[in-house]
Amino acid sequence: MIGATHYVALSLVLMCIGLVGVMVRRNFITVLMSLELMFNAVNINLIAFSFRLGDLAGQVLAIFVITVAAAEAAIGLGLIITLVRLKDTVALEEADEMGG
Amino acid sequence: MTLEQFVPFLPEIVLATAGFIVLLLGIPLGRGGVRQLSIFGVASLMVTGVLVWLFGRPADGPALILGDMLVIDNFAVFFKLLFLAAGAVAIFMAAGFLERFGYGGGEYVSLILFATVGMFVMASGASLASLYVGLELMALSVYVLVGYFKLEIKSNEGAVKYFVLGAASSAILLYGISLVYGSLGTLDLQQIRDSLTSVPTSNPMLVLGMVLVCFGMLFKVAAVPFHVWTPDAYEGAPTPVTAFISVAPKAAAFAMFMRLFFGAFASGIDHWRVVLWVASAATMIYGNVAALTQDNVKRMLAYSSIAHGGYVLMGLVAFNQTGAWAILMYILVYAFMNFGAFGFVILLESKGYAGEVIGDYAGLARRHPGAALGMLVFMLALAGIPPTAGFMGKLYIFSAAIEGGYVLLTVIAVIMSAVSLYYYFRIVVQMYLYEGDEEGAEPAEYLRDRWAEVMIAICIVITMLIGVWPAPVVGWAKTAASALGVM
Amino acid sequence: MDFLIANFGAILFYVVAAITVAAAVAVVAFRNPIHSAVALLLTFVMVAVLFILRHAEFLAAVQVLVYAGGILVLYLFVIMLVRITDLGPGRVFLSGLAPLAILGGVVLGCLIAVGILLGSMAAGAGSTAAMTAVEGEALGNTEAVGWILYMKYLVPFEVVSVVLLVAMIGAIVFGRRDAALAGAGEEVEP
Amino acid sequence: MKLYDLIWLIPILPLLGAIFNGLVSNRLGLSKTITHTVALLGSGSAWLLGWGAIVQWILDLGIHHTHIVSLYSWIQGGSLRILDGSTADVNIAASFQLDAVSALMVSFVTFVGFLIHVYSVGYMHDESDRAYARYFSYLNLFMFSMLVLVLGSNLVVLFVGWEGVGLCSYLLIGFYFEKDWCAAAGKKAFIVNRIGDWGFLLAIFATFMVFGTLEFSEFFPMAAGHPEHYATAATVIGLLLFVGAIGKSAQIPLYVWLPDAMAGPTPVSALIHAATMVTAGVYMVVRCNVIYRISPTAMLVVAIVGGLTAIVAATIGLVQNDIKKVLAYSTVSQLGYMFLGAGAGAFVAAIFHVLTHAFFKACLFLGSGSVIHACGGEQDIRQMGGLKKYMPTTYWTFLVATLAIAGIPIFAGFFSKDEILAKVFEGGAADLNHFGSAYYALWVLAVVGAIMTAFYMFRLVFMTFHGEFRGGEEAEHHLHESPWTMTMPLVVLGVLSIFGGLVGIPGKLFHHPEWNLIERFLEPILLPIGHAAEAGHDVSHHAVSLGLEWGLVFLSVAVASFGIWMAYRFYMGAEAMVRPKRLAERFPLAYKLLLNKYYVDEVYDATVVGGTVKGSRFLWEVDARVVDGAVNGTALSTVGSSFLSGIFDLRVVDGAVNLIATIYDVGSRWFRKLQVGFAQGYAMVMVFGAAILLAVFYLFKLN
Amino acid sequence: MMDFQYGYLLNLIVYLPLAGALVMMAFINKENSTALKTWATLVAGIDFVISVPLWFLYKPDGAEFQFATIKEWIPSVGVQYIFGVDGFAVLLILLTTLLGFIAVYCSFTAITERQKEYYVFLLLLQTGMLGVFCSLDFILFYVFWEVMLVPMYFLIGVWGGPRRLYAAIKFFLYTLVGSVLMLVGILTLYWFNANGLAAIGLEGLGNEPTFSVVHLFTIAGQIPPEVQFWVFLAFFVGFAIKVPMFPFHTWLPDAHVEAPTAGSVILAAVLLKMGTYGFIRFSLPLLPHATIKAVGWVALLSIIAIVYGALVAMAQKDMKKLVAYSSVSHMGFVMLGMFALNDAGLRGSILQMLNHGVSTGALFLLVGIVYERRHNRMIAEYGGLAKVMPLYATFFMIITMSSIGLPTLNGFIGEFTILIGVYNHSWVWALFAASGIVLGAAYMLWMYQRVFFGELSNEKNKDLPDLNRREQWTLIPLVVIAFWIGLYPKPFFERMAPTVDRVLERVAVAMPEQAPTAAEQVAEIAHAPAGEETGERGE
Repeated sequence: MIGATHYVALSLVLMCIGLVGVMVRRNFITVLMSLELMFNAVNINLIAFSFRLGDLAGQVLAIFVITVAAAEAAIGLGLIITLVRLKDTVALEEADEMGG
Repeated sequence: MTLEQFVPFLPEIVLATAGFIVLLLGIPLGRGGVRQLSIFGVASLMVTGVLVWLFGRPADGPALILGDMLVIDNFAVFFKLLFLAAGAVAIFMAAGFLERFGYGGGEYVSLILFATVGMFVMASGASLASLYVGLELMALSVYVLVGYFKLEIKSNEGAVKYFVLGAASSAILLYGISLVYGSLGTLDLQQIRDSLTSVPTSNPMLVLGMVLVCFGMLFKVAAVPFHVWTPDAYEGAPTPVTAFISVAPKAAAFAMFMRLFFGAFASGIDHWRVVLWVASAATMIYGNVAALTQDNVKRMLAYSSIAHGGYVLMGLVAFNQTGAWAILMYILVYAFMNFGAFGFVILLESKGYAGEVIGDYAGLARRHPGAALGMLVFMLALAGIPPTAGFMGKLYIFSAAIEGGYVLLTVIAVIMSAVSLYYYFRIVVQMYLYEGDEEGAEPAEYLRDRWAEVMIAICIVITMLIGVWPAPVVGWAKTAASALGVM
Repeated sequence: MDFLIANFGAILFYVVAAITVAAAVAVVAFRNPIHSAVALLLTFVMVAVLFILRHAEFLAAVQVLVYAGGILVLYLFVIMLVRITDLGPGRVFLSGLAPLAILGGVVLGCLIAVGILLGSMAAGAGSTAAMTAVEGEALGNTEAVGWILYMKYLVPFEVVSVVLLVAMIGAIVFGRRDAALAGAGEEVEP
Repeated sequence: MKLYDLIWLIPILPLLGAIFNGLVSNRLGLSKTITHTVALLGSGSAWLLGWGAIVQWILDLGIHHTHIVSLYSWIQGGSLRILDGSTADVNIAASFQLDAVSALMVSFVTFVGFLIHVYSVGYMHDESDRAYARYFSYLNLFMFSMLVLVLGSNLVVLFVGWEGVGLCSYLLIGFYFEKDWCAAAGKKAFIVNRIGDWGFLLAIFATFMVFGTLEFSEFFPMAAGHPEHYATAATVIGLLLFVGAIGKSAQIPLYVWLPDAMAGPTPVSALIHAATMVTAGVYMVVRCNVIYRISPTAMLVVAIVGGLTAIVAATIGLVQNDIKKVLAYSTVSQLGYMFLGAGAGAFVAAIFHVLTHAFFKACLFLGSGSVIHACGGEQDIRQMGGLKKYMPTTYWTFLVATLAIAGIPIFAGFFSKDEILAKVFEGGAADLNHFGSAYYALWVLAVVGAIMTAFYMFRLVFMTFHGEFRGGEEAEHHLHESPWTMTMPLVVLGVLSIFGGLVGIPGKLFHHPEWNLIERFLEPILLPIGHAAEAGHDVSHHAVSLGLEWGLVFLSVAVASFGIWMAYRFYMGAEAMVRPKRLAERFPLAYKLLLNKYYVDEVYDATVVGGTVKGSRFLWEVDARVVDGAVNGTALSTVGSSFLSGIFDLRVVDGAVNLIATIYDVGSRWFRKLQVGFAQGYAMVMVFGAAILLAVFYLFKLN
Repeated sequence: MMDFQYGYLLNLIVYLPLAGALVMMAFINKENSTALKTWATLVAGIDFVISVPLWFLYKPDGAEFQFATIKEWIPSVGVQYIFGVDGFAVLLILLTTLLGFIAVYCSFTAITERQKEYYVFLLLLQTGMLGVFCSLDFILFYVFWEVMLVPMYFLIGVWGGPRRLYAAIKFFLYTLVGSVLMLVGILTLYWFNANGLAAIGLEGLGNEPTFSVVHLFTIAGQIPPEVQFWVFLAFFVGFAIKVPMFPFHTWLPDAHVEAPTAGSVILAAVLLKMGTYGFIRFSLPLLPHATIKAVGWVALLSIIAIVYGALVAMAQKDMKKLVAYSSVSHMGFVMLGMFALNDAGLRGSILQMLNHGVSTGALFLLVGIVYERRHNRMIAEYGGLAKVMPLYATFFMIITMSSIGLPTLNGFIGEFTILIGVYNHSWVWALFAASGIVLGAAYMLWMYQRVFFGELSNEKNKDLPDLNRREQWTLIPLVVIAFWIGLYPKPFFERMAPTVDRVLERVAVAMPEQAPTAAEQVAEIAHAPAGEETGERGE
């Protein structure tokens, strides 16, 4: 019988993939995609739980998450555009003016 | 759901609307009319303030409104007023700065207003859902604000870093929320609190959820090890924004932090206290020590604000009534002294990020004694030297920690606050002990700007006032904190 | 055969899950962002399927619409816009960091997993009961969600709308080319 | 109003003089006349008042009455729990007391002091006005201190004077401060004295701890009342006090400062370093005779130190060629005799010797002063000779004084010194405190010392006044007798050196003990100890038969004459100066040893002084490096991690003065390395940080 | 326990300099140096004048704390504004006001640039120091305690010598570290008196929380020894750094050497007393058990300080450094006398504080005078000064003598009283401590000899002008006091006696045999306006 546990495990895997993606990719766009993966992972969790608990709050929250994710995507892409304008690159780690 | 129910929600509505209007006004005005927009923005903030005062305050005890999404209590009021003040200061301080750098004011002001709305929700959210969206609203606005000087590489870079890390961390936060939801079946803080008293908090998944939420919050308050975004975001952001985000979002984050951990997750304290203890100690040490060798004032203040976050966390670790109101007190004090300090950075900063290096302050006492004196006051306050407000803030935090019995933590804290004096005084040394005419020194010119100066003056007055006569503020903080009903 | 029927749900789940994970990995692994985008699309869809498996049809719809329909298109547009798709051979990953990063991710994952597994073990018994209880009726249907969304979660909903507004502003701020500003910008360009 | 109620005024009068000369004439540079008038007024009035007071005291109250004048309560140290468990108030009064011994001291201190003031008028006349004023203010100040010392009615007031005279001697030795060695000598004197004072202070504390009071009139009776009860305490106190005395009265091992002290003007040497200050130690021991008498050990120590000093100083004196150095060592040696006497229980004799010594030694110094004056500052007797015909007065007075010190009968020195020798011998004979043999040994030493005394004193006389002048032509022209202001005191003192001794005729030799005025006069200060201890007293009477006593007398006369004869053989007539050379050649080592004063100074410099200075330098290094470093080192804990980064060593090697800053600096930079500068890096920091936090969390949660 | 008569007096004394400074900031043009000097002198002078009445109005047989003021300050946390002084504090206040005045007066010609700031800081410093001696509420005390640091920092940092930056920050950091730890101690006491410390399971007394020292005195007896130990440690670091005691003294030489004359004077004369004041006012009465436990160690450190300080002083080539190290030695005496924990010892140590203030203050003035003429402090640079500057030499001699404890001068009374007390406690200590007197004479006289005696070798010194009238007047008061204390210390002893007795009573709590009686005494002392809302619950 497939329980919440399976879903949670899956979402955890997705989460980690997303996290690793954020860390290893140089291309800002792909990094953004990885972020989306992480949000999806969360959503899987929420849905699984809401189903298990027979409670809709989870789903509602998931909707918010999706929306927010969309908004973040928009801003992120905007940032990419400026980055490209200023430095003519989409390589995230080349934004390293500051540090230390 | 009747219309009357929305009355307490009025402030948020007004603010959002005002933000929208400013945005629209801003489009035709383009780069001009910053001042007018600022006045409009601040006016709307004031109106909101009045509304908060009229409808925001609970008639009798905390009240849940609008489907238990928001709670109306003194705690929220305290923070809301703080946010409003912060917003106003940020807008007024920015006006001259934006003009100097040739950026339009419309988006800026509206973003500040929207961010304020988000923080309102964070401060008064009664459900994980509302808290989360509030958080995101605030965060997104701030991302944009940080990147607002889109032609400055640093600005953009700061925004990028802040954004990427912020998004990741909010995912973590959400993950935590989902776990909590999964194990308790509700998003409403009140219910969470109640069920936590019944459900054994030993449930690892639940506790893990709390811890992940805690991580998310720690990111927002820039606590080690989630502080990494801070220095770059602060340094990169336009200075008024830096001032704003170093104060308001941080305060909002702490407000949410307290809502969650003094309110909903209170009975889980024994599980996550250790995390906070470590984070707090690490933050204080890291922030202060790393700040010692910073030559860029904005960056130094960034580290210093990390460190201050650490002090505030002590209040959470202590987890007692004193801690609760001490945090409020500290945040309030910190808001004004930090704003003041950044105010001078703003006044000294001209295009090309001149005026950010410590050397730029050389001999300020000679050329502008008033300014130097003001800066001195803020440096002392940040270092926690009486009779400034900074000391009063620290006093209560430390007091709370001692009451909690966390002597070691307190000792770390006091030692570190002594250390912090060193880097704050590096600026003082430049201002007073150097003449500014040594070879190789080209001190930045001090660009007069009435509005900013008035704001700074207000900050000075408040900083000194609280330092000398803190009783009333302490009173408010206590009433506000009591709304949380910690033990 | 009977086995298949008996455990259809399970099998389906495993298959879908496998595809999801594979797609996700592909997103991270593909060199060309466009390919990654396609893989991402696959992931979204699969997640939507999982939603359906958990009786969240409405959400599944939203997922497909917003993500696949909205966000992904946005991505593709940007990719085209910036025209810098391929960072060139060997410059896909932060080669230096990659192993460390994976290690970190895995470690963190495991740490979290520990918690969750322990947790679900602890709460396992009760949950199955709850699930079976809600098994029957049509849960997660659009109207139910809509109802609760507008009755209870109105405030967050409103706020989210503002969030979108802010996103829009962000897009404006970052996207707008401003000749004058550019002029102003040149001065600061080193 | 009786004069003896005004004894507090006796010190004050010179003080006024000092203040006037110091503040007014020195600042304004008033003429010498005014200066020395004031000075003489100061000391003279003190003299008159002193004698008047004493006379009235004797007449009205009698010598058995100790008259105490308490001015005001000075130090209120609160109450302390003392040894016997009771609590006593530390309440020290500024009070003065007039009794036999202080009367005696006052009488001759004021008198000799006055004479020397007079003398100085002549001696110092070619100093500049200011220097002149300074000199006299110092001199008056000294009178003040000395009188406080002798009049003080408790240990603390005594200590005030004690330190005061130390200060004045410091100032006066360093009077010619332009000369480095004078200044150095002054400093040396003060510091060596301070070492003594260290003992004195501890003695005071011990006394209070034991008796709960510091007033002589209170704790002497207590001690005398229960000798056996206080015996141990008395030993401690007595020895500590004696440490003070050693310093002040230049006894072994602290005598080194006195010869150097001759750097000061000669009158000063006469007054301070011969007549008065250096005898303060003796005075103190006599004053505290009760303490010593109930503590045999202390007494023996006093005797031994005294005896050794007497002989050692005498030997050194044999070969010195600086006229004042010779006198200095003879002073040391004479002081040794005094202590020897005191140590043998002859307190009266000791004081008696102080008195006579004051006369003849002052006379000698003043004489030498007038010689030096005549020879234009020349002090080497090898450059003198035959001065007899140029300065007869000086010569005769000098000769008289020499005879006195040599111990020729009817001269003052004879009586006192003989008294001491006799008492020491009796001490041996009576097996005093069962240390008989020790006292015999000391007696032998003393006798040998007497020979030497006679020898080197006459050596001095012969080489200075007889034979041919060896100072060269043009020096010879300047030779002249000194002005009356200088000769007058000489004469007076000379006379006193002859007849001064008559106050202490050893009457018992003629079955007339009452003839010995001084013994009768001082008798009251020798409180009877308990009841058994009369023994100590009786001994001196019956232990030695009369015949033997006479024998001793003759012996000492013989001894003295022998010494004189030797000196004559060596330094007069045909073979003058030849024999000594021959002797020196025969015993080169011994000669060098003596000539260099046993190298004691060198040894001290090498060990004590050098040691201290080196030690302090070393400590300073330590302070600069280690202590500072250690304190700063605590910062290590803050950033111990930073040891890993090589920067750290580099910094330390740099030897940055401010280690703490360095360490924080390093730590700071190390921390900043976390701030790698690009987003993914930050993400990793966060992830790992989170992992660590989680791990910590689990660790704490699982237990 | 408190007497509110003339309460306004203290406030006046404390805040007058502050007001003066503000006025100066606001109204006096920074170019107009005469006006600045006159005003500063005026303010400081008046402050001294109005502080003199304390000397006469203080009633030795009266309440423990007189001229008291009590106002609510931060009621919700039990922070009160409590002013009040006992004889001990009165003496220190007079010392402060006098030396404050002298400090202003002595800098007329020494300070030539940025005079306005300079005098402002001097006056602020004045307020800070006076406040410390007046405050009877821990927070109030702490506020003043730290306020003091800032002006001092600037005095050293702006007008100091070549290494001033380093010296200033070192001074500030050292003292700050000490005081923040002290704050921890204070808070521990505070919570012990109230709810207790949760996590370490320390039960509190459940009293109304208060920082009022007068109240905390009443509960001193009930603090468990182990708590006392830690609190004592915290206090100790704070105060010992200020004193400074042996291992913590390294900031002193730097600060002294770099500071301008007035700075050194204030530093030596008053700031160092803060530490010892703290010990006597807080550590001893509040933490009797810990105190008695600590006696041995403190005594050891003090003796080391005495000998060590003297020896290091001997090695110095720089006059100011020498004097600085001599302070270390002298303060060692003060600490030793204090921890003899008996009447004489405490009285002596209090008196010695004043003496050290007077003598060392004067010494720094004197060094500053030649420094101002030659801009050089190296002993080697001088020699034979007595010839060109006889008056200067005279003053220097008098002060030297006072600092090496010559009878009839103040130093002797202090050292004598201390040592008799110390001897009473342990003769071994006295043995070592007394050696400090010998060494003291050694290094002071050696310096004196090298500076004033010998050939007038250095050309530059040939025509140094002697003291001018102003310089004389800065020194004369101190000399007069030196003689006054030396000849007639009675009034001083009278005024400090009550303090000493009370301190000893409170320490006696920890001595088993007297415990009950002493406790009762403390209790009945405690009935005071300050204690009223809390005092009763104290027992």
